[in-house]
Amino acid sequence: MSPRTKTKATSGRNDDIGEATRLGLWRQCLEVRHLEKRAYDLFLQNLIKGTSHLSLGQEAVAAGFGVAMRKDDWSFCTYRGHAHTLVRGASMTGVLGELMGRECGLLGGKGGSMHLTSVEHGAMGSYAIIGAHLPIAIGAAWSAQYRGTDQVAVCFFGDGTTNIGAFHEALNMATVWTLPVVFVCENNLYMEYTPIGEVTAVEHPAADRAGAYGLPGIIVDGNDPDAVFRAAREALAKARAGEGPSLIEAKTYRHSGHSRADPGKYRPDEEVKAWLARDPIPMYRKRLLDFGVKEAVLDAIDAETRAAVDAATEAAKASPEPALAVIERDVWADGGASWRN
Amino acid sequence: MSPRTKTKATSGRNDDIGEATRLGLWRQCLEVRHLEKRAYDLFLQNLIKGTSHLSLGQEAVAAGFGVAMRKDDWSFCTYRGHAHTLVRGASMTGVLGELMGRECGLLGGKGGSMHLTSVEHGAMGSYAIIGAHLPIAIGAAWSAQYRGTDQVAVCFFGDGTTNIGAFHEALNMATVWTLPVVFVCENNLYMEYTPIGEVTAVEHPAADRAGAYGLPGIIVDGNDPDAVFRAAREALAKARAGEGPSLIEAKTYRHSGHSRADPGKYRPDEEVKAWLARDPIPMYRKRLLDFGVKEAVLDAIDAETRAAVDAATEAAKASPEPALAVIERDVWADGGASWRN
Amino acid sequence: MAELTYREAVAAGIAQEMARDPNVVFLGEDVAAAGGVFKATVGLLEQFGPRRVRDTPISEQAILGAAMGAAMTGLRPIAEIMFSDFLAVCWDIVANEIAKTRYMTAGQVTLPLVIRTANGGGSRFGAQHSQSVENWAMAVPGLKVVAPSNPADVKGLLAAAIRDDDPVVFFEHKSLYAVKGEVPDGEHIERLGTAKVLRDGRDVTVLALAAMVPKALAAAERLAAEHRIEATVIDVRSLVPLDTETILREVVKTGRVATVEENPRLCGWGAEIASIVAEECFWDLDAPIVRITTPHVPLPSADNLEDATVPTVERIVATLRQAID
Amino acid sequence: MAELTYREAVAAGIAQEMARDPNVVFLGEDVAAAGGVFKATVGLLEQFGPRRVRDTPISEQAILGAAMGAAMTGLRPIAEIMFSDFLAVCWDIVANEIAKTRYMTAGQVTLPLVIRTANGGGSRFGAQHSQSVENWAMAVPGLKVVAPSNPADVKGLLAAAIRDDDPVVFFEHKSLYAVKGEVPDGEHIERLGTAKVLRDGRDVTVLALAAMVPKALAAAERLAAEHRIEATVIDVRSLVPLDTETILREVVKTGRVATVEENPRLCGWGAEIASIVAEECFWDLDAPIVRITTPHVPLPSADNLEDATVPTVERIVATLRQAID
Ligand SMILES: Cc1ncc(C[n+]2csc(CCOP(=O)(O)OP(=O)(O)O)c2C)c(N)n1
Ligand SMILES: Cc1ncc(C[n+]2csc(CCOP(=O)(O)OP(=O)(O)O)c2C)c(N)n1
Ligand SMILES: [Mg+2]
Ligand SMILES: [Mg+2]
Repeated sequence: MSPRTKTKATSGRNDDIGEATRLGLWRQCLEVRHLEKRAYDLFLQNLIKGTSHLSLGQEAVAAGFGVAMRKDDWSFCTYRGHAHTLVRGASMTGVLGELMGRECGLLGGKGGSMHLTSVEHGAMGSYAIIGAHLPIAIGAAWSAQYRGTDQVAVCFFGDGTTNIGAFHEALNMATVWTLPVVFVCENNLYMEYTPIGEVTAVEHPAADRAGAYGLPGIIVDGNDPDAVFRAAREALAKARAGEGPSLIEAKTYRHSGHSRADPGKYRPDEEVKAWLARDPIPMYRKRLLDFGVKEAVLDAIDAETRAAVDAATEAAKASPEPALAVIERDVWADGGASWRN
Repeated sequence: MSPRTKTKATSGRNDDIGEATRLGLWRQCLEVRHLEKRAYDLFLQNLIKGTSHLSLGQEAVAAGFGVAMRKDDWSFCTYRGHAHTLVRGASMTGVLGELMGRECGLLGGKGGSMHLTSVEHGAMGSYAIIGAHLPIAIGAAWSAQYRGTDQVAVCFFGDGTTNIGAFHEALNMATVWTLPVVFVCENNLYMEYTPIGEVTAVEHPAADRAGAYGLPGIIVDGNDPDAVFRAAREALAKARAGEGPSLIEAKTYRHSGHSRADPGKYRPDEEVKAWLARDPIPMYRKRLLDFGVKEAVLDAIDAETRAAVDAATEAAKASPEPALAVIERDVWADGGASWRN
Repeated sequence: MAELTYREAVAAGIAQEMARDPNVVFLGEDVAAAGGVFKATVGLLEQFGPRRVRDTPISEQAILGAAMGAAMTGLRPIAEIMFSDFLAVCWDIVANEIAKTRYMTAGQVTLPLVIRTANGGGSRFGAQHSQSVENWAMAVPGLKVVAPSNPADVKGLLAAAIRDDDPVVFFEHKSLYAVKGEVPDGEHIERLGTAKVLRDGRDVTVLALAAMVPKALAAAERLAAEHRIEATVIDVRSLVPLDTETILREVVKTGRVATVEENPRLCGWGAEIASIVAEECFWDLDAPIVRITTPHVPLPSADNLEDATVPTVERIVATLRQAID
Repeated sequence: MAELTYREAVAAGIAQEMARDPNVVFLGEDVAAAGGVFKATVGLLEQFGPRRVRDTPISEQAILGAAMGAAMTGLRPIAEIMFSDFLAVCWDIVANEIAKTRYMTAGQVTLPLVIRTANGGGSRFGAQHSQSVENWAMAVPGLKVVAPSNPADVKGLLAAAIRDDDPVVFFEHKSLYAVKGEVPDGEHIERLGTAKVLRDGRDVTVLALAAMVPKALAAAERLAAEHRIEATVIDVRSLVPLDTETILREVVKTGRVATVEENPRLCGWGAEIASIVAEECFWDLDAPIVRITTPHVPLPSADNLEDATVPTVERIVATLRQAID
């Protein structure tokens, strides 16, 4: 099985992607970058409790899909899902508020960092138990197929997730039912602290398994927004055309530890250094400059996204704690929680 | 992924298999055949209640492994496990008695047809929930590896089982830990009533997935005891040599329905006819005759196994129902069932 | 009124709702072409076609995941898990995903879906195909739990479950599939969360579920005929929501209560009801609360063993006589 | 006596048994090189090497399957399931295989294994990483169920679980990992199936488990100091086997009983105990049985919400005051 690598050379400002789309990618990368950094700061200030799993370093994957997806497509992601939720258009205040356990949070403080959801933006949930959302995503795809819309479900997960049973069941059924779903494995080389290579029978945990589901093995450079965007565009088109699922492995790296408290010390220094040198944000900035985009344009977007994060931070801080009454709300569709009459 | 087919032509009476071993294969095929037919008769006589899943037509798989395995190897099988339990040496009376719910049953009437186990013969259990015993088999293999014995665990399952999560988890971990385990998929083309091809993303449900676990795809003719024996011998040797797991897909067909009440009407007549023409027992008989084995020798073994089944039937019929006292026995290792003091 | 078997009532309930609402879809292993291994869904494929009635691989997580994903995007799926024992292979989807998602998302997600499954013993299938696990589902906040005892309730409660906007785990009892009963003609729908008083007595209130209901009724007849003990018998029908109103009212009337449970003893549904009664009707009770359950063991397979393990009419009679003496 | 944290006591208990018995092996996700995500197994890899202390893929079914297969062939595995919520992804192996195999095989198979898992709330992790599911395990015949409340019990009960020839699900409480306590020097082993009376009172018997034990004790102190109510507090420690001898003896002494449960209400362990008390101590009770539980909802994540959902000292005090008035 030789996975085919999808990083076609980019040609220039007005190629198949074009400047406007690239600025969108740039903006989404920055939104994620700045928001995640802020989340980390707020955690250090003890304003974010619980856990949180940042996408620093992995921004290009969320952005590439975020820009390629249609508004009415659906996304499903993991506990490491701030990025994927944001790129669908969810409010920064809602995201930060939820991390801080405030009333303004996307989930009113009931879900927390690992469960960000914004149904109105098609962000159909962040799932904290490894693997579960892959079968759930195929259900959304089935629903689109059944109703004859051409919506697509996109499902993001990590390299470690490829070793759990639900991965296998979902991939098989997606092919058998020719479902419009795109599975995106963000291979950041590690589970929590264990290198994926130590616990996986194949080199490319997703791509080398694609054949087991009748799919081509696709690997993209997950640090290159253009590469991800192109792969996303192709897979989405395939799904929309009724040609079934895709499985894409995006190679990337997280800059910080697995979760809030983890300094990531288990990773060799040279490895970290090599990947920091491939930080998607300066790399993409350089490409855009090379293509002739004005520095001022890039910096303005940078400034705007920083300001947006600042404003969201203030709004979230100003939001009160949730009212205790919500504890017994919304177990059921009638809004309540009673299990007896 | 092109699975390699392992059905080397057999050369003759004294080739790498030899007559003595072949007579062993012949005997095991007949033991299974006659016992399974008897089980069916007893079911029609209402002496076997519950369900039962026969291996009629699939005898060669159990026999090929039964002869190739060492006494101290371990086998794990499914609800369709009478054959696999018998070939390890478990008593026919114990098997029939268990099917009939008698005290003489292998499990004293507590397990039933779907759970035949004979630990003293290395028959480590029949598992009735799809997939579970694949991870369990890797545990036995791990134990052999840990203790430095060269025992091997062999795990039998059906084509339908390749689509459940536990399959994936077990195969991956077996390779990662280089465990001495042989996975044997008996592809009889059907789940219960649904053709495997309708619900599987690849043509060969096991072999086409082997690559996803770093293993070669192996397909054997599951109706040819010699072919199965050779594949078994090779995989067992590999495992014993510390070279890790194998996944073998044996193509075969069940002559009867899925379970007791199923007439198997969902299968096309021509398909059934074609496979009945490849019935492993007359085919193997012909091969042995062609090799110059005397008919009388083959018939004597046939008569002996029939007589053994008759004797076991009588013994099981004569055995009483289990005493009710066993209901509250053997939940715990102390022999009891109490959950309080 | 037509006479239907319990299994025919399953198909009738599904058909009624599929005919009514094009968003109702049905999936499971061997449910379409084969009509289900218990033949409870025969005819649905023919009536509604392969787009709405779908066979799946042996992939219970994918089945329930698909149901959940479809429910959250506008469909009303019914998923079959062939035996309730197999809920264990997809318990994460049931207990962690389906049950919790509405709450975690503060109501953003609605999950109108039904998980149908064959529950209970009596078929000599052994410990992995005979469990009564209604208490597993009851223990998980976010699931509604229903277990009908007769064909009319199968149809009416299944229809109600399909129309309900919350996830419902619908336990059909294997040993009842062949039982016949009158089912109202035309559209039939019951109300979830309602128990039913089947027999009125002054001496003791007996609470039963699913296959224990006919046994409790038979025991009540015997107690009346042979021991002049008059039992009220309640078919609990729904564990979540629980009709405590009916239950507590009847318990107070008799001052004595017994549960008849097929689930193994520890943390069975009867324990929960007993604790409610012991807290809320303490001063109305004239005698200890009695639980008649399968002992806390896996279910053995031999005829005589299985029959003696699950509560029998004899055991119910004997236990109640002793409790009332 | 050395002072250890609850998490250090985990490693100490495992180390004690691994040093003693070469058949004890340990596997789980991130348990070896990283010492566990809760740092409860730090040092074991260094002390016992990678042959005995093994990191696994994210494959919970494979982890517990491997433990079961190893146990049935002579090893004594300890398997970690990182969060108890994840038991749902391998519930088939737990509830259908590990729990039932000895019984189904009429004792041919012995399964000396321990499943360690981090249970309970208090960490703002949200509904999928905070559950108390000790009642799930209690409901399954064939599993022993232990949940220690302090470092000494962690070490002693874990050692006992490892030496026990039956499968034990060992619930460690996340919010207790940092708690310190005296642990006896040298070999320390407790007896499974024994509750412990931690405080003696005449007015009410309070039954608590794991993280609810310190809360029940704090509540008892407040009740004594502020309301002259004297509570007996029992650390139940083991749900299966259940030390009904100690529990019923103490309940009879006070005539009043309350459970403090972190599991959500329905079918919690307290329901089972309430039903036992209501059946066996009916005539000794002076007041209704009271259950203080997490309400029957998934656990919310925000600080104030989570704190108010799980039983608090205030709620225990208020409920007991009202019950005793
Ligand atoms: C079933 C299950 N097992 C274990 C965990 C604990 N866990 C959370 S994240 C994680 C690592 C996941 O690795 P990967 O899939 O590569 O995603 P990444 O965190 O690298 O994005 C683990 C083991 C879990 N949440 N669910
Ligand atoms: C988890 C689970 N799902 C469904 C079943 C019901 N079931 C029993 S046998 C069977 C078909 C299995 O097909 P296959 O693996 O091909 O084995 P075969 O019966 O053909 O030998 C099914 C679906 C089960 N026992 N366990
Ligand atoms: Mg990763
Ligand atoms: Mg098959």
